[in-house]
Amino acid sequence: MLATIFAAAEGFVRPDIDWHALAPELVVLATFVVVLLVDVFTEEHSRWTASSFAGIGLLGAIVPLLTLAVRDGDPASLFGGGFVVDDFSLVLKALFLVAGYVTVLVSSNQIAEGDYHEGEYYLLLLASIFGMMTISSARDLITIFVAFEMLSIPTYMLAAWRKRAQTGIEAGMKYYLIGVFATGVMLYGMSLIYGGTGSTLLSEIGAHIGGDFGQEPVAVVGILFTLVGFLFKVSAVPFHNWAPDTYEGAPTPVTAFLSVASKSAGFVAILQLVFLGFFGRADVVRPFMFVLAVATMTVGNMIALRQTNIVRMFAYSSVAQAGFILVPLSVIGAGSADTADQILSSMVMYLLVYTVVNLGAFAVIISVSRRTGSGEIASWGGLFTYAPALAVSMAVFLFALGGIPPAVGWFAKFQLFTAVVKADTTLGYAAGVAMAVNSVISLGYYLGVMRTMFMDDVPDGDTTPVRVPPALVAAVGITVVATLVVGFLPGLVGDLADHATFALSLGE
Amino acid sequence: MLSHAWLIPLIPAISFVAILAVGKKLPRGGSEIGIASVAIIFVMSLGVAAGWIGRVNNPPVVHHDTGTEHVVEGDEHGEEAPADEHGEEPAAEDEGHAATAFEDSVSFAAAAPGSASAPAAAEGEEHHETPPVVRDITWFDNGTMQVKVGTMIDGLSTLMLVVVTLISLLVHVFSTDYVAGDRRYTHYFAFLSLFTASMLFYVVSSSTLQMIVGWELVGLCSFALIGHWWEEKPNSDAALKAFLVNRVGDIGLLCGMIVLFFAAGRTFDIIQINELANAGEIRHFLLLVGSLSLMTAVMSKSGQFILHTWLPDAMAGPTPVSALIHAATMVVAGIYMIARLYGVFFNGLSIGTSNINVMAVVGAVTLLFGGLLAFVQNDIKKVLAYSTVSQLGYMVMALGVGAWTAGIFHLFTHALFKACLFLGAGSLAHHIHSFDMKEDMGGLRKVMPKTFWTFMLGTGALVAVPPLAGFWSKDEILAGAQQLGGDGGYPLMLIMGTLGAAVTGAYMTRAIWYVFFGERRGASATHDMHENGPRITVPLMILAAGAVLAGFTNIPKTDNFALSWVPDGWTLRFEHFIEPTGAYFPGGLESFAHPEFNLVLAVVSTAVGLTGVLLAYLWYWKGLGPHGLTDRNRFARGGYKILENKYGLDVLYVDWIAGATKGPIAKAANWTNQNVIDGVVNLVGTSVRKSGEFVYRYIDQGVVDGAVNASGAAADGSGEILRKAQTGKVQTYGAYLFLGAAILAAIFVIAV
Amino acid sequence: MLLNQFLILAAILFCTGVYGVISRRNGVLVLMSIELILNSVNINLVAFSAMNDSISGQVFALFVIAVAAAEVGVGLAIVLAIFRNYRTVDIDEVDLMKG
Amino acid sequence: MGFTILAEVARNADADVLVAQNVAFGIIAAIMIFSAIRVVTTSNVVHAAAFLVMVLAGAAAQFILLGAEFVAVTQVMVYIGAIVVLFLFGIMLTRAPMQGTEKFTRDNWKVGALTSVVMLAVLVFTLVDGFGEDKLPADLMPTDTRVLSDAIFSTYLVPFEVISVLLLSALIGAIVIARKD
Repeated sequence: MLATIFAAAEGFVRPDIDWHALAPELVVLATFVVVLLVDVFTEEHSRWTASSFAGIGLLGAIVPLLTLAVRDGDPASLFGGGFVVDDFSLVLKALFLVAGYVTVLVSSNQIAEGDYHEGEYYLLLLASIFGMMTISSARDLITIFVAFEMLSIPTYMLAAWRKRAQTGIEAGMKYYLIGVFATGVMLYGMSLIYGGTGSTLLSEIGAHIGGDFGQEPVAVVGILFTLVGFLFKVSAVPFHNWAPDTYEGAPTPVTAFLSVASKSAGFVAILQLVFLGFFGRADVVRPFMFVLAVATMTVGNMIALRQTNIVRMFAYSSVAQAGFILVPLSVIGAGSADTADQILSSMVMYLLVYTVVNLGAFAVIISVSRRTGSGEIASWGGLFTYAPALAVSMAVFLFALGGIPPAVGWFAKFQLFTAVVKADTTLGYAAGVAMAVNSVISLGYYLGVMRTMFMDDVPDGDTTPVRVPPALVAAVGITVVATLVVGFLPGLVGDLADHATFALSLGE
Repeated sequence: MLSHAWLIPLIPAISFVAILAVGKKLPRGGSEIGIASVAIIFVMSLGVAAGWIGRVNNPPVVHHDTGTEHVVEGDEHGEEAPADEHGEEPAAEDEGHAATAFEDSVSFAAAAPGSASAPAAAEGEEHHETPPVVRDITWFDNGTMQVKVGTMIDGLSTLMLVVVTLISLLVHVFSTDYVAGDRRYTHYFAFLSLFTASMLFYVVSSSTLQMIVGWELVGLCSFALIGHWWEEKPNSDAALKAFLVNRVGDIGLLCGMIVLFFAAGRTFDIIQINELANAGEIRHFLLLVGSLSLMTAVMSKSGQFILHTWLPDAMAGPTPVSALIHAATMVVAGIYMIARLYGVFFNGLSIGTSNINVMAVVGAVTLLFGGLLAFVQNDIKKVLAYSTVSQLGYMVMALGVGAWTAGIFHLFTHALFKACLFLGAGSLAHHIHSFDMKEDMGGLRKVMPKTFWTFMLGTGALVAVPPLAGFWSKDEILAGAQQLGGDGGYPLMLIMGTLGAAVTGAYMTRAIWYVFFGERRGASATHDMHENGPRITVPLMILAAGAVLAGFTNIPKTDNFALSWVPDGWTLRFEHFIEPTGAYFPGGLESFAHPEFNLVLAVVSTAVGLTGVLLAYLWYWKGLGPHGLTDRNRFARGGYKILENKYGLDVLYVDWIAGATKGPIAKAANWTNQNVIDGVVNLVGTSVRKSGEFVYRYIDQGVVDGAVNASGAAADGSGEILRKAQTGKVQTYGAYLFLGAAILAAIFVIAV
Repeated sequence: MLLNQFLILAAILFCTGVYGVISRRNGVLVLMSIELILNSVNINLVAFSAMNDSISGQVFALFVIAVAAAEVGVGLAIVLAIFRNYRTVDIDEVDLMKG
Repeated sequence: MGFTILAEVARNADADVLVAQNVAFGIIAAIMIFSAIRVVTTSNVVHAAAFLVMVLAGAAAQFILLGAEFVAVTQVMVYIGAIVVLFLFGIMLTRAPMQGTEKFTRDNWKVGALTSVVMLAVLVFTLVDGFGEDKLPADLMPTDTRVLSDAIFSTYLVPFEVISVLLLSALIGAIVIARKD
């Protein structure tokens, strides 16, 4: 019926749709609908099925992803170039799906046992993941903006999911308000960019930014304001303040999700904008990112040293980690063309690694807090004596975050270093030094946690073993194995990250 | 065996897992697995050594650019016959065959330098080119670079394999008695295994990236072992301190390795990096930056002044672990890295042509300061720890002046006698659980004779009493400082090294006095002291034997009458087998400069060392304080050359002015003798103590620790200020956001 | 008409909104200030659309309006929940978590 | 409606009309700015909502001046028809005092003022610098709504579909958050 309407519409060109390329998103969307129906048509006591459906759906979406990965031919470019399915987007979609799946795993017990709305929880989670998948293919300001809202708005509500607790709703409120403020700034910037270039397509914007328009101050304001919206998402200083408060107040599985998936989505958008849109003014982006990266690492680490609550400490740690990821952008556009490739692949690599490791750490935190019921680091004392597996897993994650071999983090950091050194610029070396100093500082608090786990006494002397539900065991197991295996064989992920290049060539 | 060296780190790694998995269920708590695995790899290391010796004696044919075949000459005078069939030339083909079966590559990095220069016959020793056996597989390949991991066996790594496995084996055996009944007995052995595995993984590295990983693993394991008794806060503090100080050096390591990576055209291959550095194909500036960065890493890992502070604190760990750390593993990792990447350091720091350079200075300062510090410690383990610092200083200095073989030779001898001393200290403290020499020891020589004698031999070797091991290696280092480098050698290093010998003698004598002589005090008086069982004493005896004999592996080859009777086949065996040949080592086929034996120097340095012993002997055995002036006068008369000179002056004074005013001047001379010279002697004695204490209290504990603490506090403080900015009010956050965006935009609009 | 007259009007609205979101205590008033910001963006977009003779700006503005509706819905729900928990809509007093 | 006629008149004449357009713009802009400032300063919540309506309506009028009629209509329907009503519900449900008794401005409003002044300075400087004397096309015709819909249903199909999911999930989530249970 629609077809006849379309046919009747004069001058309307029916878009050519490559259904295969859209399949991963469609699978997630179908899962969304299924979970919605399950939520509507089941009784309260069988709402848990929602989590199973969500998990299966997320894993199922990997199938079309794989078929797309092995598909021959050029990357699919749909809707006039606004939606591109290239290797970059495939790698990141896989990342989001896996992160989403692990989030479902760590959520299932927490959400089922707490006084939460269960079905809607997974619904919003799926909606957010849907947004993330869309944003990794989006090559158009409007699509980026809408996908960005798609992934953000559900997380605002998820952050407020502990709505009966004052801190719970406070977390949601802060996240929401800062998010909307940042959206405002971002939109203003986007409007300036659109105004100057007359297009919302990143490829065309890239061409204009590289041309005359790019040299005007208004373009600089446009670029910076646009990036602010995403820098808020990755919690870069000075747009980071929401993170600790929200992380502390939100349900811990949501915190895990925010600290990895949501943050990665922010980075994905930044990468796309910077590489495809704003590459022509790399000379502006470089110092800007340098300032932010150094400030973010330093501030995050400094405050993290002072934290006594583990979730809050991890919040600042993830602020600092965001700073690390930003570091290579401080040499963007410098050096040769393969420097740009190196920057891109090192950042993607770090995102992959960081996502797995941080999710694992949060899975442990959730497992432990089921027992201790407290977020204070002191309550972790002597964890090793009664939950050795959890303590050792946590140690692995902490090592990975601190960049100590053989856990995978060292390799990721090494890649970042290589990227900045390769560019051979003063700013790059300065950023490298700042990064090195900061990675030492960060050990201060990572090792502090280790010391508590291994060396302190059990606070209440209660050393009955921790009972960890199977879903959490799976989450910890998957992440810890990934952390170690990739740590020993970094080539596994290195390849993936190397292939994660944009279909569009850089700097056009 | 040479190309199967990868098994050597693997076995203890497996043992680590096995002990963790099943150790608790075994009758001996997993220690049997550890000992068995280390014994196996020790035997395997001997096999590697035999193979290597065979390979040096019958080097594989190397084709040079000119196409001429290098004539293979068997060295008939080999100390040990090539026992292992794998090591010989045909084995190369075997290995190649095995390698293809594994689908990886075996390359004998056939160093073929452009020059087909004939081996220079310096010192009469021919240097055949014996390429190292490299076997590696691609670890990962990320498009722009290919990183390999594998084993590289040459003399240096062979030596390290033997030393590490030997010490580790003895430490394992020793530990079964020493930590018996410990509640983390199984964990302890598991980590010993892992520690050994990491160190072995590190020493067989074929790429710098692998070295980084091994280096970090070693640090990690030492962290776990130093903090073995973490229940006591100082122990866990010490572990953390060790770890954090080492991380400072790790930045240097990372920076240095990355610089080298790019400087050498994107490669991690050790041989390639060295070859390029030697061939002058890397800009000198880059080499300098690289070697300075790596030097930071060495300073932290090998406890060089000013990053040595963690090392004495690391005594908090169980004593066998200290022995392992100090003799064979952790701290020599830095020395090993210098030796391994010697092409970089040698060219980067211009070692061959300068009279002073960073590495030599760091080493020299460390050896003197370390020794002074050892002088004021009351804890026997801390004496030994500072002694290690000082001895590592010797090694770094040796490498810094270009005496590669001497440095590594000292590493080898030091490993034996220092392990002996540490285990001896463990043996002493096994019953009383105290290491305080002043409070809890004394007069132990009668009750623990085996410990006493082995300790004495270890001390003798450390103090460089001829002909014990330390004498030979220290003498070679000093000869290196005298003769190598640019014109005039390294005079400053020579002086400081010689002074260091005196200090060494003094502090060890003092330690011996407190521990073995005098009255039994404190815990040792109240305890029923008796000699320990064979699991403790036998390792001690083996190590003591090593401390006596190890020096003979590198008897200098000289025409000097003192040693000219030694047959050629017995001299310089160590240098012959251990020192690398080929383009990846400075000098390449051309002979690398070696110092010659210098009898005067040997005698003088030994005399200086023994003077230290004597001074301390007189100081402690004969006592001070209440004795009258004449006593001290005799003390002065007995020992000091400087005093004799004074007397000479005295005589001169008297003779010159004899005829004129005999009386008053003679009285004055006498007064001078009584007061000034005694004063000088006193001053020397006390000022050594004072400066030691000063350095310890103010520089070591004050400045360095203070700086560490202050930077920590500064970080904390700024953290606190930044934390205040987190007001909890969302609109304040909003203000930061908008203001941040506006100000950044303003700055960039104006500036860009 | 000059392009800039619209743009500067939008800039003034934007900055007024910024002042509002930072300075107002009442949650609902903060949400209203956010609407000012979003509206200024819309004016920009439509003005540029006219200037560049391209349709994308208007499409963009429509999407912004739709998203704004969703955001206000969520925002009001959160303000309502705040009111339930704290018995006030003064978001300045919602500062349990800090530091 | 009045604005539409005004704009129509403005378009049909030449030079004089340009003046008329500018006059219209000036009047509307003045009203908008005044209302916007009242929105952020008034101490009566309902008045604030009313002033917000003025701003939103003014924006719609500007859209018409710019020839974007469909956007203007949407603006009126969505903003004034839905969002402002939501605000009024919000005001009632939170039982916010209508005026006076409560402080409506934070103590550190000066920070806000500073921020907005700095921001305004930056923006105005760059806008004047960037778009200086650029004139809008004199013959601005109302945009054909069909062109708009064609664009949405072809080029911007993905965001359109995404936003439908977005509205649905925002709806569901908002209900969960706001529900009293």
